[in-house]
Parts: sequence; structure tokens; C-alpha cells
Amino acid sequence: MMEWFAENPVLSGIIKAVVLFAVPMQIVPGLIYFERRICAWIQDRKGPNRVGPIGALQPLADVVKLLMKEDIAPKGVDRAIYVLAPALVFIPSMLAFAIVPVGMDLQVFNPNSGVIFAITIGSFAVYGLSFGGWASNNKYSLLGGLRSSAQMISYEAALFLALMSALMMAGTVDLNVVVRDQIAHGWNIWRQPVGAVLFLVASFAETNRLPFDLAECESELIGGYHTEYTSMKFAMFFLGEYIAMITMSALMVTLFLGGWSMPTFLLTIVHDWFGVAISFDQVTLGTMFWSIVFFSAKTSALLFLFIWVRWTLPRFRYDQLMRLGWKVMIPVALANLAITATVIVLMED
Amino acid sequence: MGHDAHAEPEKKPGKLGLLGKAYLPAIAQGLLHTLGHIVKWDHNTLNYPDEKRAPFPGYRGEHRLTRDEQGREKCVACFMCSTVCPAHCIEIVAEEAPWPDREKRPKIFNIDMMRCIYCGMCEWACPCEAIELTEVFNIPVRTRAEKIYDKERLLSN
Amino acid sequence: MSDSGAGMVSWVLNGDPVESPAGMTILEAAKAHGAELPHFCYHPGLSIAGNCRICLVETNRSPKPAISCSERISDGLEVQTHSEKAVEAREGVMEFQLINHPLDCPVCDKAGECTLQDYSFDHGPDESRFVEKKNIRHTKDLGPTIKIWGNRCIVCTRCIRFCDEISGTGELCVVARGDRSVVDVFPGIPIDNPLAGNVVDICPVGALISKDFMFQSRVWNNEHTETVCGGCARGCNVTVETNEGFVKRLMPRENTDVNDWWMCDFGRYGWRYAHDDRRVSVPRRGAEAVETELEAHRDLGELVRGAWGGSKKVAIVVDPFLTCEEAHLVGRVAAGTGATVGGWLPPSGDELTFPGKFKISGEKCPNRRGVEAVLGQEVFGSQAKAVESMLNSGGVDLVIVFAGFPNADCPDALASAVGKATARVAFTLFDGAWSEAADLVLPSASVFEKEGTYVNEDGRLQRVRSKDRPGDAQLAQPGLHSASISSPWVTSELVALQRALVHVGDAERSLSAAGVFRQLADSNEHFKGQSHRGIPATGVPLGGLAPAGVGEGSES
Amino acid sequence: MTDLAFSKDAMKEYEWMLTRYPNKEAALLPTLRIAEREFENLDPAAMKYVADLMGLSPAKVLGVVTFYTHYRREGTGTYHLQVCSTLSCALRGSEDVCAHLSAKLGVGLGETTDDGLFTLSKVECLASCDTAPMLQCNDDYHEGLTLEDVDHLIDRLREEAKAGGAA
Repeated sequence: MMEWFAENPVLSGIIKAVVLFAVPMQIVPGLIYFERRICAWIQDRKGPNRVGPIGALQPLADVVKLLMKEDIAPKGVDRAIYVLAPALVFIPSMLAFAIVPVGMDLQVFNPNSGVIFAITIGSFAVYGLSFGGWASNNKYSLLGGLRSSAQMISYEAALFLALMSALMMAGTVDLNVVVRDQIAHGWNIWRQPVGAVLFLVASFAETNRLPFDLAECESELIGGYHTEYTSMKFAMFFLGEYIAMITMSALMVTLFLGGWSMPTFLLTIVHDWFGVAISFDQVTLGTMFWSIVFFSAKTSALLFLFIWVRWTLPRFRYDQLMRLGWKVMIPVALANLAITATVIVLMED
Repeated sequence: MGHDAHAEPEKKPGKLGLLGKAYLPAIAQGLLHTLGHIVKWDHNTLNYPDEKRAPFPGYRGEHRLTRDEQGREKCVACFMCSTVCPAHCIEIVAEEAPWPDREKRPKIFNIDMMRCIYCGMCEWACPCEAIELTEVFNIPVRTRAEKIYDKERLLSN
Repeated sequence: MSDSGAGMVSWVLNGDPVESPAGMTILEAAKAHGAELPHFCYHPGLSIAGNCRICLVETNRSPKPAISCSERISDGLEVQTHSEKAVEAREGVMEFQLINHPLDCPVCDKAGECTLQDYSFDHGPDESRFVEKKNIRHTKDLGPTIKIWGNRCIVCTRCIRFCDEISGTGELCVVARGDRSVVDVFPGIPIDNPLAGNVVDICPVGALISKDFMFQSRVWNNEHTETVCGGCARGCNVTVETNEGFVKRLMPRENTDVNDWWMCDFGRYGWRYAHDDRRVSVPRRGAEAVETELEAHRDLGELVRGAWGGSKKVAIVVDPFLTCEEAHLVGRVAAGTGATVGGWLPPSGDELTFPGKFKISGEKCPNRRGVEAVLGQEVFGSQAKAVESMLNSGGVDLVIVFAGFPNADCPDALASAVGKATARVAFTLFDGAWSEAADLVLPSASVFEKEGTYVNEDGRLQRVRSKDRPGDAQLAQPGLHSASISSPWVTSELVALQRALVHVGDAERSLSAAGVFRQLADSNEHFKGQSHRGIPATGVPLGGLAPAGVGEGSES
Repeated sequence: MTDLAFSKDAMKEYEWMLTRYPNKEAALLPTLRIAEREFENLDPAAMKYVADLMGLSPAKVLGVVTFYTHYRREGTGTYHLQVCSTLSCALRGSEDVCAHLSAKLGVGLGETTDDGLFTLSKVECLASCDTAPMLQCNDDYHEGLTLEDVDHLIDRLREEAKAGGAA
């Protein structure tokens, strides 16, 4: 099978691309459903439970509702940009997901720029948000757009610096190598705890999730950049946000949580229970399957964290957000980088 | 400020320390708290249309005009409710009552339920116990006009 | 209250030595010194009965409490109005008053302005000790406009004294004795005199009720506008009570120089024309309604501008319902266009004088003297004839008619004369011969919608105020209340004429009535030194205008 | 409106009466007595006549007539039984007398029997407190009443009426 993939790069690329598109698109509704259920539980409510068994069809109803809604473009919008903006949010998040190895050596494509591609593409999403805010011809939207651009640019720096620390451990930008390095030397979260925390915090900010959702904040900006969006255009923003969340979780898993690998003691458990011996030395169908399972489990756990944090922490004030970004995260990340570099150099000696 | 001996010592916010400033312990504490709620699995809400909470005694829902033993409205059109109403949602036009034992009755008695704030002052002000708030609270309608309840509607509530 | 020159009396009110003119009763003198005493049967305009006993005070002259409304003050008198004894005595009286009084304030139209209610609040017991059955007394019509709820009557006899002393008709009496006594009329002789409505006003409780006002409005919801009645040249001071822009009733306002405390039923019930459906409420060109008032006023301005400078023959017919300010503006239009101004008076009625000195003027218009003072003494006399003959002889280019008559009584001859003019403008309350002859019809404001001043038959200058307040205009939309009567929002002649003058260029901008009055005071010797703000609530006698019939024709 | 008029004698008496009082109004009570005698009872027409005669407003006359209980009013039966209800009589059982009369005659207070014979009413003090309880029948006092006395009185009056009616 692996051979077949290698022999038919075009066909396999298409298949991978379709899967890449289909899988996150299918995850998002589920994610929305779980977000609603989890937030309900946190608030001692029941959550959606009317549509289908235990409300499982609620996402479907949501989608249908969104599709059925009237598509409104307010008077005075800059129509071209207004229509473009949701796509600009949605597409980069999808593309960034492409380079994440969801299983053992399993990614849609593996450019030699590696993770830098993901970060670069991912940061395009800021255009979508600020375009949306600009084109809506609404002061709240504009404020939301401005906030999001400032916020994302600020936190991108911290995000990248934190990511650098993980890359430096492996000495490469190839994510598969990063994962293998972690198999060999232990997860980066233990070796780079500061980097991991910084990456996590910055990824919250990058995805505009609470406590950093200042671009949307309903109470002040009535939805911010997407105030004036309805129907599928709004749904695209929504999808973009959730896919960005998945991408960020996947990156976090890959960079700091061992990616598709598992620590040896867990592998023994799998061996004991399922009678499957997994060794990540070579790519087989079995290891690939299990690597996908491990990867999905870790990503799901991180997604749960995203949701959990959202319904626990209050929103930051905007100046607090900027202070945290510029005065804490970036200096700490730089210091971390410097120490890491020094240690690496010293150890090489 | 000066040095007033009797001045209350000013309370200063406690120093947070580095860890505290990073908020991480507090965040962890908060996350544990919410996790506790997830695990607790105890709901305060009902499956609303299927299950209905019995209104608490004294719940203030939609109004009702009461009738006397002979089935006539008790209201004597004294305007006390419309006078006391803070939302000015009660409109009354009085007329002479056709009955020998009563002098005055409302020709028109309208309550604009969209303006009503359900404060219950009308019930409180009524000298004849002619208006009272029921426990009915969920009567959806399609137009605003339907939410202006006239005398017949209020008497049938 | 007579100022007999007997000098001042030194007495002591609640421990404070005070001085009052001799001959005053304790109640009046105490009131003059700011001590309010409750009273039912006492009324300043009526004789003293002293039968309700709610005004009891403690004095040093007798061990028993004194009836303050009938006892006169004298030197050395010491009065305690709120001593324990006095208050206890009044509380006792109050308890007796309430024994048979029904607890029907919710349905009683007097509630809110009922003195029994007020004093019950001050002096009344929390609960009744009277466990027996209350007396039932009659509820019936006493006349075409008055109804009595006998149960509420406290037999203060104010109404009876009013009929005996003021109207002199004596229709009312107290029948039966003791707790069964109640006010009644002789069978077959209802109370039907021109002042009957006043008995409702002076009834301290809700026993006598005006059928016109019955159940129409609760008194506390009414807005009050202090103005002058436009029914006749007497110019009675009244308070117009409105609810949501609708006149609910007229109440007399105390003015001992004009109407004392009273008003006649013609004035009292004569407000319905203001809410008549047949009123002209929008301006029209012929039969076609003009979109906005401004447009109509510009039309008027255009016509006036065309005639400005005396190039054309212009006639103006005024009515005696115009305020002095409006008359002044008419004067300015007349001066600018060289117009001849004449006016018509409504047919005069009978002049009635009552034993209580109250007078109903035969002149059924409120401001003949004011219009004469502004536009010349002959404006309703020889000038009127001049205008008519001028119109009849033809060739008049523009005629402006003011017909604010509450009923369309227009002399046919004049209407046909008006029809002969080339351009015809009519300000009118109702459609009639005037408006049919006109090609620009503008709504006239009724007395209740005017701002300005009137001069009554005695030459007294009095303020007229509009019942409408800014922002009331939307109430003109038909609502539940107005199913049968409409409340037109009318821009008065004052505004229309000023807009026309602005259009001509003779005025910079439209002014309020007070602003126009200032111009009038500057230019007219009768009004010299007066200002709107300076006119007291009861009016002021206008200099140089002697009482009616004396100063006629003396105008230079 | 009415052709009621005092007879010559009555008019003479009225004229004489006027001389005895300071003003006309003060002579109202005795004049009403004359009218009562002349017109059998004081119905509105009679009151109106008196008012016109004396130059008073009819309402004033009505007020005076209704104030006093001892004028014969319109609709009063042949025998007007006025039971005193003031303190002494009340203490001595005037309530019982009233109730008894009411039951016996089948009428309530202020009402007249169907045959037009009796009118029952309850009045204030008739100044015979020493002989309480008492009632006044037309111009006669019946004092120190027991319920039997009342029965006797009624029976006697009925017979009297029968005889009078026959005569």
C-alpha cells in the first residue's frame, strides 16, 4: 500500500486531499456538538438533546439552519472583499492542516519547508478576519477586524518562537523527524515545558478562542468581524475557527506531545489488550492505524482542553492581552530560545 | 492623605508573586472547578416543553380579570391599576354599568402585554380584587396586536 | 371679609401673636396666616352655614371647641388649630361624617379632588367602629346635567346656598331629617339654571356629579391649562382639563374681579365644538387638501406679497375670537397691503345677571374689545360696513376672512360679498358659507388651541393658553378614545400670519405669542408696559380701556 | 298648574297668622298646618301652592315638610302610626312594638297597608318619655304600650274605619 502511494503520487495526492478536506469538515460539526454539550455540563445544564438520540443530530440541524438562512449583505459593504473574507479564513486553516502528519508518515504533503509552511499559511487567516471587519461597513466589525489583526500578528511571533524551541530539539523542520526525535528522546513537553506552555497560550490567541476572543467578544463588539455575516458566509467563519482549532491542536500534538507516537508503557498496554505489537521502526498498515488512533486521541484531548478553557476562563481585557503578548510571552520565548540554543551548543561540545 | 491616626489602614491587594502573576495556578484551579461540574452530572434545567416547573407561589404571569358570583367582571373601572402601572400598559374606558347594584364598569380594558413588566402593582392596587396575575407565562403569538389583550381575553384567562 | 375700616385685631394663632383685619372669621384669618383648616360647608363665595363642624378649633373664649368658619376674631383671642383637643374634636366629627359615607372612592368621580377623602386621610380613623347597616339614600337625576349620589352627601348645604344666593333659583333643599337627610329637588322642578354646573364644583364630596363628566376621566389623569372661557365677553377664568389632548371638562378658576368662583353652563359644556368631526383640520385649496401646512402658509404669503405695497385692493374680515396678538398681525398685514379691515360679531344673546353678582355677557365672543383696541374702535362698526360695500362693489383683489365662530353663523350677505373677490382666503373652524366661497381654506384654532391674550368686556387683559403641548400632535391620530370625537392639531392664525409675513419679508422669523405681544405693547398705547409674563393669573385692567360702553369711540 | 286654593276662612286665618310672625318665612309651619287641614295632606301640589302663596321656593317648603314627621304626607294611610324610637322608648321596648305592628299589619316601616288604613313609621322623640313606650296615631298619643294594647288599638281602629266607611 505504501508502495502504491509512492508509485502514484498524483492519484494518492488527490485521495489525500479529499480525505484532508472531508475529515476536518466532518469533525467540525461533532466538535460544535461537543462544545455545546460540554459547556452545558459545566453550567449544570443538559445541552442540546432534542434532535436525534441524545441530541446527536443537532449539528445537522445547525447546518441545515445555517444553509436555510437568508444571505444578507448589508448596504454599503465592499462586496468583493466582503465575500472573499470568509474564504480567506477558511482556506488557510484547511491548508495548514495538510502538512500535519496525522499518522506515521501520513500527511497530505510534506514540503521541505515543513512546519514553516503551516505557520505561514495559517497566518493568512488574519487577512480574512480583518477584511471581513473592514468590508462590513460597521464600526463594530471594523474594531473586531483591527483587534484580530493586531492580536494575531502579536501572538504569531510568540507562537513561532515557541515552535522554534521544539524544532531546535530535533534540528529540522520536517514534522515526521520531529516526531521521531521525540520517540527517541522523550516528548518535547518535558524537554521544552516553557515552549509548550507558550505555544499552547499563543495557539489560543491565534485561533481567537477564549480567553483571547477579543475580535468577536459579543458583549462589546456584538460578534466583531462577523457581525454582518449570515448564512453560509457566517458558517465559513465558524468552520474556519474550528478547523484552525483542530490544526493548532494537531500541531501542538505533533510538536510537543509526541505526534502519532506513544510512550512505550502505553504500547505495552495496547500489546497486552489487543495482542498487537507496535513498533514505530517501519511503516506498516497496523502501525499506521495505531498511529492515527494515538494521534486522534491526543488531538481530541487537546480539543477538549480548548473547549474546557473557553467555558472556564473569562475574557482578557484588550490591553492585558497585548501586554501579555509583547511583554511576557515574546521575552520569555526569546529567553527560552536562547537558553535552548546555549544548552544544545554546550551539549554538542 | 496625611497621617490621620484614625484613618482606616488602606487595604492593599496581596502581592501575587511570579507564579501568581502567571495565573497558572489560578487557571488550573478554575479548570478543576469546571471539570468538577462536568463530572458531577447534575442538571438544574428541565426538558422544558416536556417537563414544566410548577411556578412558585406568587409567580407573576399574565393577567386575569376576575368575575363575581354572577359572572360579571368585578372591575369597576376605577383606574387604580392604570394609574399605578409603571409601564403605562393598561388602557381603560369607563361606562355606566347596566346593573342596578353597580355604577361603573369598564367599556374597554386593554393591557398591552408587550409593554407590561409583570410587576404586579395593578393587582396590588386593585380595590376590588378584580385584576390578578395568573401563573400563565408562555403564550406566544405571531403579531403584536394579539398581545394587546382586551376585556374578553382577560376575563377568559 | 369686609374692609370696614374697623382696624386690625390682635389675636394669637397657635401661640404666635398675629394681626388681622377686624370682622374676619377665624378660618379666613388663619388661612391668611398660612394655617389651613379643614372645611366642608364653608365656601368663600357663600354665606356661612357652620353645619359640618370639621373646622373646629380650640379657643380661649369657651371650653367648647369653636366653629372657626363662623366665629369672628376679636382682640385677645387665642386659637389653637392643632391642639390635642381641636384635633380630637375634628376626628370625632370626621368619624361621624364617615358613618354613612360609602367606601366607593374607586367609582366616585370626585376621588382625587374630594375634600372628604383628603380630610379622611388627615383626620380619619383607620377603621370604622360603625358595625350597623349604613343608610341608603337616593341616587337620581336632579336635572338635565346633574346627578346626585345621596349616599355620598354630607349635607353641607353648599349647593343649596349656591342656588339660593348666587343663581337665586333655589331648586335644591335638604329633605328628611337626621341621618336620612339628603339634597333633593322639588318634584317636577329640576335644577336647570344657567349656573347649575357650579354645584358640582363646590360639592366637597362626590354627591353631585356632572353627567357630562361622569366616568369620563379620573381627575388625577387630567392636565390643567389655566385659560379664559371663550363663550362670551365676560371672560371667565377657567381651567381646561384635558386627558391625552382631549378636553374633559372646564372648571372655573377663582377671580373675584371677573367671575368669582363660578362659571355658566354655556361655557362649561360649550367645549364640544373643539372636538367636532366637522372641524376644518387641514388646509385646502378649494376642495383639495394641501399636503403640508407650510405650503398653505406659503400660498397665503404669496397672496399677501402680491398685494404688498398697496398696489391692489385688499379687504380683511376679522372675527372677535382672534387674540390681541393675532389682531396685531392682521394689522401689520393691513398696513403693508393698505387693506380695509372690518369684522363681524356673532349674534348677541341675553345678558344675564344673577343675584350673586355673577354676570353672563350678551356678547357671545371673547375679544371684541381686544380686537378693537388693536385695529381701531370702529372695526366692528362703520368699518365693517365699509368692507361689505367694498366687497359688494367688486374689484377686490384679495380678501382674507377670519371666521373662528364656534358655530357657523355667517351672514349670507357677507359670504356672497366675499365670493366676489378675486382671491379669497378663509380661516375657519367649520365649513360653511365662508369656506365655500374661499379658494384657500386654513384651519382656525379654537379658544382651547390659541396662545395669546383676550380683553374682556370690562377691558381686562387676560391670558389664553393652548391645551395642546408640543409633542401632543401624534395624539391627533384616532385612537380608542377618539372613536367619536377628533382632536385636530391645528396651527393657529398666529403662526400662519407670521409665516406669511416672513414670506413677504416683513418679519424675520415667527415669534411666540409673547413675542408678538411685545411688538403690540411697543406699538399700541393701550398695551403699553404690558408683557405676557407680567399679566397676573387673574388678568390686569388695560389702561385707557374703561368698562364696556363708556370708552366707546374715544379712540383717537 | 293647580286649582288648589285656601278657603276664605283659611285665607283669613293665614292673613292673621302672618301678623304674628316677623316674616313670611317664619309663618311657614302654621301655614302648612292650615294647608294640611285644607288639602287633607301635603302633596306636591299643596306644597307648591303654599310656596307660591308665601313667595318661597317650593324646594324650601319640601325641605321643611320632610324635616318634620308630624305633617300628613301624600300616601299616608287613614291612621298614621308613628312609633317613638328614641332612648326611653327604645329601652322600654319600642323595637318590639314596631316589630309587632309590622307583623300584624304586614307592612314594613314607612309603608302603608293595602287597604290604605295604616301607615307605620318609626320617628324620633315625641316628648312622652315618662310613658314609654308610646306611639302617636294621627294626633293622639297612645302611651305605656304593651303588645296587647297595640292589638286592641289596631282592632279598634279597624272597626272605627268600618263604621266610618259605612257612615
